[in-house]
Amino acid sequence: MTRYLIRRLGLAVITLVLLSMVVFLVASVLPGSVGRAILGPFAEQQSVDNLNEELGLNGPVHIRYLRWAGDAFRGDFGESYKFRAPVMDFLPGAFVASLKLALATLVIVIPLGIIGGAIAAFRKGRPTDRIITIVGLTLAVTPEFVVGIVLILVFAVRLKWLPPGGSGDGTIGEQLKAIVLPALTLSAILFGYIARMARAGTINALAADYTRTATLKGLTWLQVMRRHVLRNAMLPTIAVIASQMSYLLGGLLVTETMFNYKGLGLLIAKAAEDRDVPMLMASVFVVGVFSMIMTLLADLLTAWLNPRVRLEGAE
Amino acid sequence: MTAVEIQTPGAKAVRREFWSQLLRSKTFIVGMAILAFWVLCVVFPDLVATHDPTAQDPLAKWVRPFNDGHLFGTDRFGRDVFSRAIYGAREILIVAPAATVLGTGLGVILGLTMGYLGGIVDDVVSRLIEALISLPVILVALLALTSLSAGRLTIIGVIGFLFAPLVARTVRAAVLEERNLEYVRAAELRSENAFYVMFIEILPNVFGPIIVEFTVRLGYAVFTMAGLAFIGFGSQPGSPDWGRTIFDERISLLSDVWWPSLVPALALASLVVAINLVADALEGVIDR
Amino acid sequence: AACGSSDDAGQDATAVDEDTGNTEDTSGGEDTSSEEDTGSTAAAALLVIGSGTPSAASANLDPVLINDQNGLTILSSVGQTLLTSNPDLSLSPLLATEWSPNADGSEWTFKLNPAATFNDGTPVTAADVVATMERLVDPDNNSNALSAFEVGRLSPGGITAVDDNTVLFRLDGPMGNFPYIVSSDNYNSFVLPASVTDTSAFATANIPTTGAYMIESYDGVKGATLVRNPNYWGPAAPIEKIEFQFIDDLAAQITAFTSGELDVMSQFSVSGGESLLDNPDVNVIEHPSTAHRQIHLRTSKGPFADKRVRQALAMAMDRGAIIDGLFSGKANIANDSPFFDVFPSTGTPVKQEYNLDKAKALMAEAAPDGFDTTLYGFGTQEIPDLAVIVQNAARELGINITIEMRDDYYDNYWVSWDESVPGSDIGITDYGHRGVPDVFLAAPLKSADKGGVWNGAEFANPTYDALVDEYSASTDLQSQQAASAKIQTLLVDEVPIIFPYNYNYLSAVKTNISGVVTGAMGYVYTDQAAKS
Amino acid sequence: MSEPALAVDDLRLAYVVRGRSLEVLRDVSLRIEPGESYGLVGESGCGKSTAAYAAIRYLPPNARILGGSVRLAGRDVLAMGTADLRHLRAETVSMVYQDPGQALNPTIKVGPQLIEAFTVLGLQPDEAAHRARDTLAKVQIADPELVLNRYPHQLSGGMQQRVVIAMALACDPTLLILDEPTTGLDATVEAEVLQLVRDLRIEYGTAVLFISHDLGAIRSMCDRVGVLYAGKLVEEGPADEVFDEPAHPYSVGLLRCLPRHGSRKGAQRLESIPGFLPEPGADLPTCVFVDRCPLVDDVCRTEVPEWTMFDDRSVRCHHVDKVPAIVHAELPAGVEVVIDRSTPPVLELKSVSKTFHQHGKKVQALRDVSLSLYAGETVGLVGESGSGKTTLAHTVLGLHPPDEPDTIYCDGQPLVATARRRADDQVRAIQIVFQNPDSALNRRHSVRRIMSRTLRKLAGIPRSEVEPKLRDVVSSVRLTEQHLDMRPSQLSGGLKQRVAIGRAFAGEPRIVVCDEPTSALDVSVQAAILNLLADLQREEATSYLFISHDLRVVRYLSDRIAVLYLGRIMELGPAERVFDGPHHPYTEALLSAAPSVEGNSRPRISLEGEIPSAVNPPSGCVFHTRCPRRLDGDMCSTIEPPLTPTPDGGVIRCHIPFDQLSRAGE
Ligand SMILES: Nc1ncnc2c1ncn2[C@@H]1O[C@H](COP(=O)(O)OP(=O)(O)OP(=O)(O)O)[C@@H](O)[C@H]1O
Ligand SMILES: Nc1ncnc2c1ncn2[C@@H]1O[C@H](COP(=O)(O)OP(=O)(O)OP(=O)(O)O)[C@@H](O)[C@H]1O
Ligand SMILES: [Mg+2]
Ligand SMILES: [Mg+2]
Repeated sequence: MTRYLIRRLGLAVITLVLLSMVVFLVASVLPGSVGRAILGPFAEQQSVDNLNEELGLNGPVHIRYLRWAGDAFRGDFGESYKFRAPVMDFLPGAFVASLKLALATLVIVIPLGIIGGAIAAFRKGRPTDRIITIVGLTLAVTPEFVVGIVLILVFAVRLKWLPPGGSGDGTIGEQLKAIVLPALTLSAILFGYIARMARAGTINALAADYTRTATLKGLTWLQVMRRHVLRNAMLPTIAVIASQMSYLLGGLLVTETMFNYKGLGLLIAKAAEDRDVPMLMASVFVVGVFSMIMTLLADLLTAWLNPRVRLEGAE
Repeated sequence: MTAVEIQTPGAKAVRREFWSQLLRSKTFIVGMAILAFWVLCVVFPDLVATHDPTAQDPLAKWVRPFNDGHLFGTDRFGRDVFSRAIYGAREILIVAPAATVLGTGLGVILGLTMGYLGGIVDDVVSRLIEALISLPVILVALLALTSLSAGRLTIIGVIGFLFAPLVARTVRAAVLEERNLEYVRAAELRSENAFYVMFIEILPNVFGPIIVEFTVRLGYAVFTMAGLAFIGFGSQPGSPDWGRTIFDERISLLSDVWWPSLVPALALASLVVAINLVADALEGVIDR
Repeated sequence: AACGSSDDAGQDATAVDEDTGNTEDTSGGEDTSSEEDTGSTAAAALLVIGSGTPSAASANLDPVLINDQNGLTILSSVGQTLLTSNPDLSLSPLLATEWSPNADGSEWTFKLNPAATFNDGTPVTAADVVATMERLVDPDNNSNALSAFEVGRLSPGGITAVDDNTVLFRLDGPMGNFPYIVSSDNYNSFVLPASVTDTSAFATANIPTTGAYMIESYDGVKGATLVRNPNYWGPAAPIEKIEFQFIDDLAAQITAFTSGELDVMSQFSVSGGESLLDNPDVNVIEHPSTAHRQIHLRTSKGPFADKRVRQALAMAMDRGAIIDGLFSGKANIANDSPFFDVFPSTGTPVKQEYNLDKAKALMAEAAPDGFDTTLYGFGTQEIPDLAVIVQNAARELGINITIEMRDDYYDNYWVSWDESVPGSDIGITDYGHRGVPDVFLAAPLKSADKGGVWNGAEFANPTYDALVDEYSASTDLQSQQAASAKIQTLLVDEVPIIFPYNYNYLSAVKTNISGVVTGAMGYVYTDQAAKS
Repeated sequence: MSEPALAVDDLRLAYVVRGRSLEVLRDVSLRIEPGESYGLVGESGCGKSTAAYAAIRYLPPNARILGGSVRLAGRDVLAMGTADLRHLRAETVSMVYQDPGQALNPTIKVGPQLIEAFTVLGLQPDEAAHRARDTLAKVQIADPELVLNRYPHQLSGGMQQRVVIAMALACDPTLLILDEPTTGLDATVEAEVLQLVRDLRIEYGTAVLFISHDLGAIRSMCDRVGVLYAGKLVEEGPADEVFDEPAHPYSVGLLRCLPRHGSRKGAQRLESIPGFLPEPGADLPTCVFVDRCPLVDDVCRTEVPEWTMFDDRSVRCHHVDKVPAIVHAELPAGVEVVIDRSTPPVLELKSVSKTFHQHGKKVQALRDVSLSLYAGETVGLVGESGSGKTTLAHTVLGLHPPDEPDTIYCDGQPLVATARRRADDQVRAIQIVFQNPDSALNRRHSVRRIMSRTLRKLAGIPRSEVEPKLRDVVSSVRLTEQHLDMRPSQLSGGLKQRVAIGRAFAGEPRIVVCDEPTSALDVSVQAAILNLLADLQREEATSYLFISHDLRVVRYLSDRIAVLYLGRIMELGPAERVFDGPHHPYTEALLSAAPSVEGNSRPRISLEGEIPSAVNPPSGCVFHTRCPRRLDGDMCSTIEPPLTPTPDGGVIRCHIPFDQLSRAGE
């Protein structure tokens, strides 16, 4: 495991560097005048030019990248053009808010997805299976903005049970209430994928020789499931959940905008709109790093659950 | 001794088997039927639509469905919701497949090269791919679309470019399995060059996963386009494009006017569901 | 001098009100509503206001840079200007009690209210006003008010403190509407202490202000909280705390409002806000405003260089239907000049006619085969919808319009700042409310070298430039109206810009809230707000 | 105690596939008495496994029992409730099947998995743990404690199978079902496992149902055998008798496919059963074997043969009397080719080594292998799994370079290390026939395409002239032109292998490497392929480097044999001598591990321990850790014996002098 860990972490570091390059390159392609975006349409051109000069937007790309990456390495993502304050004043708060939302989503969707998938697997080919699969597929392909607006309409506007999102501040109770609808929206999309994978994993595990061995030992159905099927069925599911992380984080963009939830997604949407390049780079980079870390954690978890990798470092 | 094993076991016509199996699959039939309907709408929208999708009628704002000759009612400009949904298929059904073809093409070339050549090429590109796919597609699309002009070609390029790593990963995995099979050794043993081995020997054998990946990506492309339209990119205001219309009209939901946004949402969902049904059916039939 | 005192201005405005037939529904006068409310509901502690996120320049609420309504909404409870521009376009005293011009209107004297103090208790003096104004007119500060002061003909060094309570503005020339330039119409002109040198971190810097509230906390992303100013020089505000929540998406704001999260929505548009209009739990405050859209048609080159094409397009637009469709009638037809009906100087408006046949005839002469063009704009509020309407109208004339709503509209498709910027043959620009038409007349229409800094139409007409100068120099209403009539006639004929409508300013307040006053600039005055 | 352990009566079973019911067991009846061991043989797909799973009613959801009964220790299995069935499985019957690696849960340690088999009997955890340890000792696991704490993947295949057997024995079952328990295991390990089962059966008195492709294993293991064909039992009787005097034409064919003891390619052709096993569900109204039977006549086509009983045996054939007279179809054909060793060898390996680098470790797959191959000669390569056979083949082919360049010579010229860089004639000179024809042929290309591309690339034939040449190649591997337009998936395994052979021969190679070319094939097909290889060699004077696990096959085809162990040649010599002795102790052990169908199997020489890892091979003689004839003192463990020439021109790597090595021959 140690060797696997070291290798995996080493690769992660390389990926991280590449990620920073990708983000920097894409962000530095942003044309349009940053100065004008900041000063607004009514400012004098001279002031705009001065500001552009002042912000150091005129150097060669690789120098600017190295400077940015070096600072970022020290946890300094520069100053937001928009707020004229360090990006790090905003990023952690937004990150934590998004993290809460992502966690809430996972807390809702993982058990539902896994249980749904497992049930579908046991009932393979029967109506229950069909219903779960079709519901999952339909939810997965309905855009989050459709699901979200329906949820808002029903639970916030009509029933007034829950607030239509919110800033994610306040008491725990308020925070929980505010998070429910956006989390449900994101869950709707992920449910199908997780259930599908859990179903496939369970079907594979059910068909595996070791399950036959367990059954032929005379274990009860429950014992077979608990000790032999579920654990093995979950291995591929974990990987899928991790692979959906990036998708989930992408979903934050629309969902947070719709629910006015003050997380990274909203920060990114705004930053792109304002051409707040430092903020944009930092937040997209953070999203990338976060999804990378989640993939890494999932890999490590899968590895750890899989004794082959844990003990031998085999792939 | 000659005529020993001339007869073949059942002499199955494999290709015919493939199609008959597909045609027997309900998911495939349903999916294809819906797809065919939308393709018809792209090619001959006027056959299906009942109204001019852009004609405004200030006197007929928000006509409820099944009234006044409007199948699904009208929107706030009095435009026919049904006809707009029909015309709205065009943009997405041209752009999404084009983007997917581009992404799949790039991804296949990349995946084949990585999988077959391996070594340092694979290592480097793999890292890059891992970096790229940890960035949500829609975020990068957002960045790229703000940077470049938000035209059709840009969208095709951006989505294609972003799908390439995902396709490449799938293709690479499939190629890794193929590459160790002996027919590849056999080709190498008659000094075939790498290009021949990759594209003539291996490619046809990873076609299954590629087709499945293509359909899955196509679904994602449609979805991504709708998402982009929703955050204000892609098509222009006034265009009947589904994502755009949902974005434009969703606010009327608050006035209890659900049809202008729900109809295109359902149209969108039906298309993505159809694509996924076909993908599922293909996955079940294609030998991996 | 017609504008000698506050009373005069007030009377003028009242006349306007009668002209347009608009009624004041909920707003009322500050003085009357305050007395009823203060006693009854002092206990209610918190008022939650929804507004959009301040733009980049406004992000720190820096009064020098602030350029959008969203930042302004907060500041309207925090800072104060010399005068208040009322919803009816009249002016009332605020930090200044009296104001008067010299004979030709090139010097204006303002008397300050001796009772006014900053929230640290120090009184507001003429020196503070001078410092504030000088900061705004200094070109090095990139102040957002520069263009307003250009129209107001105020230059650096033109402001002097006569004594502690008297400020003298020496203008570069006569300017009849100057008081509006230092009223709340010029939102950058909040008075700050003379000791303040750096305003760039205003939102968090605890800079003393004169308003009923002070900023307690501010987060450029989430919102702000304000607390009651304990040293407020006016009548104490009933509400203890005000919270602003930044919600950009109108749908999100409306749902937050209808589900009870918000007490006040600082502004909403009819398009999308229909559900609020007939909601019994909501008081909709409606003001006439001069906020409007301009559809500029490039006169220098391209298909619209032919006057007949411009006229045809203007005539093809059924403005009555547009107002009904986009605003449920909560807007007024405009006539292709910035002289909206609400402005007293408009006089009898010169109408642009809606005549499709004539439009087609004009097109048949000018461009019988029609043409293709692209309409650019910045896609906020109803602008995309307006674009669609223009597209539809143009189609009748054989003009095939492609719409492009772009975030870089103002960078690249509005005014050709230099040769590298493409500009646009036709584009839609949004303009906020102003109490007087001067800025609208100058910036988008005057020749480039005469101050036409926002001249997307590239309109260059010496006759027009001279007429505007004539208008600006007039200090009495009659001569203003005379100049106005000539300008209107010229613009309705030339049509460099289609002014389709000016729309009413709509705010929504929960029925259990009283005393909230909103202003078309984007103000939300909360000092007399109360909750029951 | 009169109840049979297993009694299957007239069992009919079908699988429902796409609405069609395909019968795969047709009136199967068999009886296994307590303590008896019963072998079930038959070609792949004839229904052996299905019968076994039906016995414990563990059937896939699409299986339908159409009739008959199954009684296990007197209890009707088919009528039982779920709970009873569970108890039955826990207490009365156990099963061991192929691929023990899959049979054990990879994520749980061996301990809990084994202990589970005891707790299910109602034992307390510590008692169960205790019993688990005992049982592991019974299956000859030296350090039970250690094994209990391992994960399955940390054990070798043999150890895994022992654990599975231990698990099966937990309940002291009345019946133990073994479905190909040793497929995939090395011959030496297989021998160990079979011996273990044999010993335990006697100790526990368990009845055994043993299913295997390996007729030798069946003979050595079983009291009685049943021959299954197309879901029907066609012959049954005491194992020795059935094998020695098969009474059904199918049994005869099955046995004659195998190279007989000591038979050689030059002396005798092999026989094969023509045709194919009927598809499941095929309509077989009369004798199931009609289509392939040499004795077929009208009676066979019209009447169902009933059981003919004699002695202790029963046969379903109308012509039992004629069976002994079935003639060997085509007897001696070959003329022994004389190999001319005076000319220079076509292929010469001079101290070839190959080291792989894996996770920073060095894997010595080949070490100082020297070998020469003459025109028309076959050198057989044998050795346990991992001994370096494939590596040697691939190095020769240029699929990966040897450690030192210029150690391999073809016709006296040094071979360029990798195939890509070789000149055309060098590439053409050396070709290969792979083990698995499925993966060796591109499944998306038609036979025509595969062949013509090879002809153009290897034989340099221009596109226009390919067509006639194609016909030659096709007929040389006994295919017809109609096969040209087929894809590999439309061909049977044997036909595919012919295509692969045709491809290898298309460029008229000097040397063809055959890496287990028949181990994926059924025995009857294997025979045909071996014949083909022998014919081609005779016609083209091609040299073979022939790799196989099956020693009988190697012996049949090879002129000389090289025995590899841990990448080193332990012995190289003429086939007869290497097989008959005197030989290296390792060779001796290998030979004794393979049970023979003829029954006269040699005394088994068991090898202790596991094959050492190629990462750090033992010091001295690499074989000393397992050598049954290790010399006293530390000579074997410290000094690597040199390759000593033998009188017959071979070499041997052993400290024991050559003349003393012939012990086994006594
Ligand atoms: N679940 C199933 N559904 C349909 N057909 C099946 C199923 N399982 C097995 N078969 C078919 O039934 C026939 C008998 O299969 P079975 O596994 O019993 O053969 P076998 O003699 O054990 O073969 P092998 O030696 O290859 O293990 C085969 O043709 C097989 O393809
Ligand atoms: N590409 C490789 N990388 C690392 N080690 C390898 C590689 N190929 C083979 N080996 C190792 O080299 C040794 C010899 O393997 P090889 O495949 O030649 O054995 P073999 O005799 O053909 O075995 P089998 O009978 O199982 O086919 C083994 O220890 C194997 O693990
Ligand atoms: Mg079997
Ligand atoms: Mg091998």
